[in-house]
Amino acid sequence: MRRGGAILPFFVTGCSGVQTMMGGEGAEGANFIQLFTVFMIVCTVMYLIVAIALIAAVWRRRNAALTLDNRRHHESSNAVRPALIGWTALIAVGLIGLTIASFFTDRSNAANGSNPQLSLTVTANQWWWDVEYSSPDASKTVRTANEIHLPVGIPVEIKLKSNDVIHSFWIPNLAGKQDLIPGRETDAQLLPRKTGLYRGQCAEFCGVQHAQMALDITVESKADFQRWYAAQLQPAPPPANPLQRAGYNYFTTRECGSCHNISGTPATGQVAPDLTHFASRRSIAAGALPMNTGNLYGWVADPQSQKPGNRMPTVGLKADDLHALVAYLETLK
Amino acid sequence: MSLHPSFTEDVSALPTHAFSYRSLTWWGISAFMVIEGGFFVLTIASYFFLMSQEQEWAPRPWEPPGLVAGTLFTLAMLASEIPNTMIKKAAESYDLAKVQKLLVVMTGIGVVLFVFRAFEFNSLNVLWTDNAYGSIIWALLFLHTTHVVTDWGDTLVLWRLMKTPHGEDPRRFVDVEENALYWRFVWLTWLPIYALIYWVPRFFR
Amino acid sequence: MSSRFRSSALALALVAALCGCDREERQTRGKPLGETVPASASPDTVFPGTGKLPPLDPRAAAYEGNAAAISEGQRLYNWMNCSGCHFHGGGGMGVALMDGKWRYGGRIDQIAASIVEGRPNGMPAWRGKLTEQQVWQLAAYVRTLSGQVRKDAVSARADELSNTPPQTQTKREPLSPSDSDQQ
Amino acid sequence: MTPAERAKQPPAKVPRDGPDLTGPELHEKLEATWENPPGFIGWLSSVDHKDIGRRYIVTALVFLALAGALAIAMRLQLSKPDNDLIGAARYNEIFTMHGTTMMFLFAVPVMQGMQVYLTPLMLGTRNTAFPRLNAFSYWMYLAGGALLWVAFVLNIGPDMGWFAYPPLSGPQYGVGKRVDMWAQMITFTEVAALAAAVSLVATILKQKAPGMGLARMPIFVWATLVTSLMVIFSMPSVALASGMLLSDRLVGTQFYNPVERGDALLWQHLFWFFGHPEVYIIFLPATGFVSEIVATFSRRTIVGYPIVVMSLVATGILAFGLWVHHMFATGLPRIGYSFYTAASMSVSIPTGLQIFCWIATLWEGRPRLQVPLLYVIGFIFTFVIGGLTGVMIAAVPLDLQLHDTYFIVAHFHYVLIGGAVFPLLGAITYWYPKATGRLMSDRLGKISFWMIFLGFQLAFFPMHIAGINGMPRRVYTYPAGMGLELPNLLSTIGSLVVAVAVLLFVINLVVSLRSGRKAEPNPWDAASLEWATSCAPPKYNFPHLPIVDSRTPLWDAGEKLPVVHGLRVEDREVLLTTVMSAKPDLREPSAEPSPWPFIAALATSAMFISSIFSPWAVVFGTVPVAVALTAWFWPKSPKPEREPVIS
Repeated sequence: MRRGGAILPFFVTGCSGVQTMMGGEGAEGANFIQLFTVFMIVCTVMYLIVAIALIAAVWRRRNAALTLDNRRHHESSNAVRPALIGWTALIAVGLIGLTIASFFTDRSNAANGSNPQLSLTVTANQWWWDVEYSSPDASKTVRTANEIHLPVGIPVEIKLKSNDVIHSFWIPNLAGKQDLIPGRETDAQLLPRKTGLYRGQCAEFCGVQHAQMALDITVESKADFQRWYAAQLQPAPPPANPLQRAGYNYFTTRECGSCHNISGTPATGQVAPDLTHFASRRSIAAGALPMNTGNLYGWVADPQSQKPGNRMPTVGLKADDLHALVAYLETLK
Repeated sequence: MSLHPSFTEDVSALPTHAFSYRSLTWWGISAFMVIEGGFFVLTIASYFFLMSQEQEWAPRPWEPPGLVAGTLFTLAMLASEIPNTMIKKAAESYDLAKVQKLLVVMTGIGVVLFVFRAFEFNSLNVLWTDNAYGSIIWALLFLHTTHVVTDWGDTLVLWRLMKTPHGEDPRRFVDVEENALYWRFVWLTWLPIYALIYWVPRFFR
Repeated sequence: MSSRFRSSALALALVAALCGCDREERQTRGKPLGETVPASASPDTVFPGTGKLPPLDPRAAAYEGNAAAISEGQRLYNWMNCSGCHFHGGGGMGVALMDGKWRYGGRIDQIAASIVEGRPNGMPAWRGKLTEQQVWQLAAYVRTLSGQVRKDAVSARADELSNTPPQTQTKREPLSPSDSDQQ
Repeated sequence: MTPAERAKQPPAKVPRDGPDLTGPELHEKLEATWENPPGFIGWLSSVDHKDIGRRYIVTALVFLALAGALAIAMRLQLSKPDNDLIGAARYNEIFTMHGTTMMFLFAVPVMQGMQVYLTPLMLGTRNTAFPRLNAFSYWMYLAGGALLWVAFVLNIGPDMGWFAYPPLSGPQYGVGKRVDMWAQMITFTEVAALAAAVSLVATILKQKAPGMGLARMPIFVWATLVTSLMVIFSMPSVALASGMLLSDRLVGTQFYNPVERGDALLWQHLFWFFGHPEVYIIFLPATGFVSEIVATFSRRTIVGYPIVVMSLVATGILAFGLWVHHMFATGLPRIGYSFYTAASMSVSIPTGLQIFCWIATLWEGRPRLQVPLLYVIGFIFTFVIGGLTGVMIAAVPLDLQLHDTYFIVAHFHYVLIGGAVFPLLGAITYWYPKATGRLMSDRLGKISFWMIFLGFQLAFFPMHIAGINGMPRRVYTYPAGMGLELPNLLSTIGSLVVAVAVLLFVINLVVSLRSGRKAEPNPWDAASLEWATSCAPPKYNFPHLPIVDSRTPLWDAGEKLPVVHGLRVEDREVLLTTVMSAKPDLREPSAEPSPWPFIAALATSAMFISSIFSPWAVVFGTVPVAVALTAWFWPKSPKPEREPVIS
């Protein structure tokens, strides 16, 4: 889908591709590349005209006499008027053409979202994403955080809300952005066309940790998606060994459970990310750290040095409790 | 000076003051009226923007503002245009004694208006902290009050000024005339605000 | 302007910067700590009429009147559902927090102790459920409900239903510890 | 004698300029009338537009340096991924201060400073229409800037971005006094900008040289008129928005609280209704600079004067219809998208026409490649890129991707630095001899031009790529492995080059003050009236006020400049002319120096600043303000009308 790539090799150098406008893995993202290419061509032509005219104008009489011609300082040659008319016409035609191209792209984008077959709600918080796959059947509702799984080729409608300040929902590989505004409900339509792992990020400044408010997107086959969904519906597995049990006890009776929820346990906090299947995610703390044991230790021990200013306090865990908690959290696949 | 002057036109016979748009300060006052009018227009735009968020206006259970004080204020405001026009005329004919007398009248009218205005704040039936409706109603009334206060202060100062030997200076009559112009602005802007504070909340619920 | 004027202005600015305002500084670094009760405040010491109060806990200084701490406390007040009983300070199931009457003491460390220990008749103990920092932040916020804190550290309202007069206008209620008998 | 009789009196017999009173004798008398009172108080009391303009420009350049230093700090933090040179909270303060300072304390004031300095000279008058208002404007600006920066130094500087979107800037999430400091700084700068704009509009409409009808005004004056009117129409919007924000934060109004039926988007509408014209308030004076410089250095009048003027006016009007394009991502009705797109793009038509006229002027003329013209050429090369990326982001489908990314950062730096700062640097070089009497070093000027031009491209072009590779704005760090390392490193290097170049420019400014080549009255052989008086101009600007009968008076005058005579020399007096055709109409007194504007500014500052802490300050604070204003407007003691007759 990298149609723009042929024309704009410069723009795609060095892209690893998880968070780029030049990905085009979604219908709207692909439309963007097409339209952007059209604009680039037109704008480049216009720029070259201006640049060449400017260079020629300065170069033309570089050796002319340096005196002011008092009699004729206001006269212009006959070429100015036709050139002006031509230039105006060129701008007008160019702008009309670009507006029309933009109009049709917009129509195409609007059509993408006309018939959604999957609906989810993303609620932004300082600085993480609360994700809920709603279903008329309450027992089929899945709640997760900082990750979205989407089946390929299926139009999705995402309802967007905010619990605090204005954020912006942006997965450049799939589509343009849409703000999440407290007191309003907005929505975004996605039509992913290619399986893959992408990254989204908050695009509206939302406070101290705006830079680390990302979102992992997995576009997968429909079968994979359904497998994932079924797994998400399960409650968290019970702890299997004494260490995990100690972590479970700490989590459910102490500070952690005041804010976090783990389905199937007494931890029912609703103000922080749902951790029921935490260990199956790709990252910790809204994309701040890749998911691995080392980062998990670092995060749980002192979240404030990993992502200063975020809402998770540094508890000051004893080493035993830390080991136990991490061991338990890693079971939450 | 690089070029030698060639004396082409003598301007010493030109007058040193004039009324209306020939005067420099008229342009300054007009510009400030445009600025403040801009404030009012934008506040009114915000009013309608916030109104569009509500199903009814004033939103229940809030009652629309009581009419008495606001209407009295409006009537007094309209009546004040009579002495205001007289003062403008008197200034344009350099009638110092009349200007001095009418400035006292205008200052007195201002005091009456303040009394009505105080009761207006008391009759809004909503606090600025209650909701956005209350906030914008208070904002409109507050904004307009600042204008009444400003022009009243100006009138007061002019009244004192015209009693000094400065009152003999023809240029001061231009000041008086422009003060009268500003007062027109103050009461003209009040009329839409009166409708927005007192009547629109009655019609849209 | 003389250079002396400029250098003295610079010196002033430096002095100002050195003794600067950290009352708005966000404290992001949590301090690792053990089991914590604000040390000086236990039910014995805060109960009215039992003698002199111990000196104020030194940790209070970092929270009392600190805008960032108060703001965090305000959020925790909602997050931990304090409003479920105390409402927005007006009281309901729980006691009113905006009237300056304190059965267990109205100093920030005394309030912190009340949060940690819990109190009879329904106030749960938050020991171990909140970190010490969070408790202090909550206590700092609770103090603002009765206007005990400087007005430039509080905000007029939160983005919620308007149910109290703006905090910036809250009158400072005199602290009166001994009204408990009447309640 | 009644006032009515007094008004009809024939002109008093007092000393007047004319054939009988000219040359050194006139100079001595006018100098005595127009000079500042002695000492520090006299310095504070100055109402000379040249003093005020100079103060504006110097102060704005200091703020440029401060905000530039912050830019360097940000670039160092972003030079590599996951850098921890500057923490998140501090970085947010820094970018907020950078944007706020550049927009409110550098760009608009420096343009107004240039306008205040140049407009009366270009119009051939002695001072601005409201000199005391102008002085007040400067002191308010200084106080607002000082408030913001003192707050920053004291660690209570704003941290929510220069756009201050609630709820982030609101009472719940904008913790402490940070946002209040920002919002009150807005009030200060709005008052300052509005005051200066009012004075400029009245000056332009009423104090043109006799014969200088609207169609003969220099294009820079046209640009000043349009931008001043834009200030008048747009600034109330942000002042209202920030007033509502302050009242939300301080007295608990609910304007932006969605739970109480307020709306966060109300802020965005009001802010951008100001914010978009703001861009043109910065850019249009720059087009004025460019038009003047192009004409002078091509040694011919500008091609298509009416087209350039109409373009200015059209841009000024269109600018008020475009604010929505800052809000495409907020979920506006889709039905309007194409309309917004077309409207936003249409503003490129007048700009395209202006660029045509400048190039045509160069084509038709005989360009001299001196430093001011180099900046203009650099401006066209750079600005057109910014304009074209502007066309891209006018298209909704493109903007929804590009919005709030580094692509936008690149776009508006191309527009604002390329479009406004380059012409400004050219203009400073161009008018420096007028203000100081000496020319800037040409060699140093060329070196710093090339360094700024190339350094700028290196700093900002890679930001387009960073944006396309998915880098959002206003992030203090970014992860490795997303293709962001190289563009960011190049940007950092480029920004350092620009910093060194700007330093060279400043060195040039300072050194030339002492050792630059002495300037003739008209060192560039230019055509407009400011070059008719000496470099630097005397306090009274012109010994005799010139008469104009073409757009290029100095090129058409020949050996002798036609002037009017008969103005008082022992009292400050200016000549008023009619609005459209500039016929002499009145001689009005011009304000004397006074410390009251300064005192009024102090009183107003005290009221504004204390209102952050108590709303009652609005009530009690008005008393000293009213006292100061009364003293300011109280006329000086009436002099006896009849003075000794001079022979």
